[in-house]
Amino acid sequence: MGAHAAYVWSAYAAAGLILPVMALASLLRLRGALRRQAALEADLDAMRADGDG
Amino acid sequence: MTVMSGWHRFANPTRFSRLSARILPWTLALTLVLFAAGLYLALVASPPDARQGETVRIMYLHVPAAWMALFVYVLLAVFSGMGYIWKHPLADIAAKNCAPIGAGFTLLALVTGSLWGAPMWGTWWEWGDARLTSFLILFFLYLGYIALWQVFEDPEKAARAAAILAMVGLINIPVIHFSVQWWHTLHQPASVFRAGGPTIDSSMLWPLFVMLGAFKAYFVTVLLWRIRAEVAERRVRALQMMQAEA
Amino acid sequence: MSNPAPTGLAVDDLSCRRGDHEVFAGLSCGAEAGGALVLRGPNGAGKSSLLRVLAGFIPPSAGTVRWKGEDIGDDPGAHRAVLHYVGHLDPLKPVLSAAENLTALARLMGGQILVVEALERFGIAHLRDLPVRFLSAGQRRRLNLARLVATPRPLWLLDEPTVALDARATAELEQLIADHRAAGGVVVAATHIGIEIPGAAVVELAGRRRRAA
Amino acid sequence: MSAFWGVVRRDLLIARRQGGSSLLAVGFFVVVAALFPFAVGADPATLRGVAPGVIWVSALLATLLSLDRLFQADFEDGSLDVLALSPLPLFMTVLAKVLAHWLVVGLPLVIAAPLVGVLLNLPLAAFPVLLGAALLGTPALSLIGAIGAALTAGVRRGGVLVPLLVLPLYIPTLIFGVAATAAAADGLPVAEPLMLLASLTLMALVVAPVASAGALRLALG
Repeated sequence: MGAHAAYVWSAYAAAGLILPVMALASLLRLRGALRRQAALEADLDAMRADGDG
Repeated sequence: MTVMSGWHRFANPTRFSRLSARILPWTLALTLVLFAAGLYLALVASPPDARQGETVRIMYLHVPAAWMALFVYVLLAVFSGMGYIWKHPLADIAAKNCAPIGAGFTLLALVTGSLWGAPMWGTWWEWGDARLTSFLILFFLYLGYIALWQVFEDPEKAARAAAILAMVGLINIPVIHFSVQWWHTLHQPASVFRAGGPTIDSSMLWPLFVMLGAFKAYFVTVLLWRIRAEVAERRVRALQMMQAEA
Repeated sequence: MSNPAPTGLAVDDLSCRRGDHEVFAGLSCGAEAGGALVLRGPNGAGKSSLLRVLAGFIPPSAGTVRWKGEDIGDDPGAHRAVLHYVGHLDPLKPVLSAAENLTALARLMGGQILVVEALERFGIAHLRDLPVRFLSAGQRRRLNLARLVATPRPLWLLDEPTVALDARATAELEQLIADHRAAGGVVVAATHIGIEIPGAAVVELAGRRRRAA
Repeated sequence: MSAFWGVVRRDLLIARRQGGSSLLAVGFFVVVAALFPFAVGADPATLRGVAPGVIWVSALLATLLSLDRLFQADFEDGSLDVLALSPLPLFMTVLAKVLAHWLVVGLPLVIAAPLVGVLLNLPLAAFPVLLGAALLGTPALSLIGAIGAALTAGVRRGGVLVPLLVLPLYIPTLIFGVAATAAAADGLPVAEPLMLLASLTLMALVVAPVASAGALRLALG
């Protein structure tokens, strides 16, 4: 029985690796994009504020 | 078509962002709850299989992953079709961002599939298993789809090219599965590892359904994150262009 | 602006997007049978894009293009058959002779094939059996333009037709355009170098200043 | 229909004048097949066993190699615009170009297949079925390949992507082509794999021109 347990644990380890990494990658991508967007919106507003608009 | 007009209401990105922001916490919570329950049921609260012993627990991962791998490809082909026919930008973005998640599920299905079969086959990769081989080919279809998006600069053209590939791929999935199945029976007429796996008795159904629910909730959550990221990235590109103009 | 003429080309509030930026917007112009349009504007202003929209290669993002009153999007098959599109590139195969290239191009377009007349009209009849790789840029350009004569079609869309042409060839082209218009054809040409198309309506395309809506 | 044969004749004339495209495909086909004895050993029994598979994989790779000439050349010199203005619907033009491609690449591969069969010690009994299966299967390779070539026609360095897009779709044709050839080598019935191979080609005949025409419109736009 013990040998089989190794297979089970490695399967769950694989799931424990693939799924969270994919979720984390997507989350980081989202955070980065939102931050870049906010920065650019700020720049443009600033430019509009002092420029003739 | 009510579905279509309903869908159009989410058409413009800002309404989508507001809506997705509202439902995301719920889907995230649902994902965590379902995975917790699923793992408990799969690893603790369900009996080992009479014949296979503990390795049957891998089924609670393999079957949902395999199901989602196929489901996501069909979904991305449907989104692609909607984008291609009704020129719907959000559908294209959804299709594009389904693919990496689907590829992830396929990879997980391949890994868990070989781990599940290994004790019986004595090898890590048993070509004879028709289902596993079909999922390897499905993985290639995902890679092709993702790669095609990268080679186009113009997002609209990329969307239409990827849509054509997705639809051709969708037509070919049953053909590939049938051919591999036919090829498999050619080499190994009597296969102990039937496609559906051993008959599943009721005590095993619960962990399976809960895990499938967890995978679905996970998929919706991650897809919404990725779509929101893509919408923001396109906004960034538009702003950069404006900056270049101003 | 000339009102949309049922006998020729009518462009109504046309706009075109390439990728995520807008090339031009709200463009309206037209030319009756026998008329002509000359497209002016800096590079990247969308002259070529406009010609490709008129040819039906690029679907307009807004507005309509009508030929003889019919929207060209309604029956792309029919629209394909009424026009010649001569772009920057010369679609000629170096390994084929001038006559073979012209015959192949004419056969692709279907209908009447007047290869000999076309070669003579452009003064390159003596090159008929010479593989195109030996021809000069000007000769290739004239061979490319010869297909306008080889398979007669009413609507001509010409993108920088005078590039690589010498003065004499340019004059021949001007005469060809005049004859075509006299026979009731319509010509739309994007040009830089001075080519005389008398009485042509000029369409000024602004640069990239226009922003996506 | 004259426009259809016009396209076929044009492409054949260009291929003949440029020369070499058939020779290149057959040469590549024979070279790849000839590699295998060095890889799996020259023992006649082993060669006999792998022969059907090696012949088909080599033919498939030879077709793959020739695909980028299918639309790329016409895209680069502006001929695609002329093709799109022909009265022939675009999917028929694609069909005509695929037919020309098959005559220049596919057919020579079929003719050269027995030669490679001899190289790999394929039993003589299998030769007729090898020819039949190759005649049925190589059109599918050209048709499915056309989709990959059309999708990447307007794209810089797009040709690199064609193998990844097309090879997964080649697998059914490969399976039934090899099965028919191997069955003939072992004296087993060949009707079923040949019929399935033919049905694949018919399916490709319907799907590929339409998909490729849709993809070419992107290169035009």
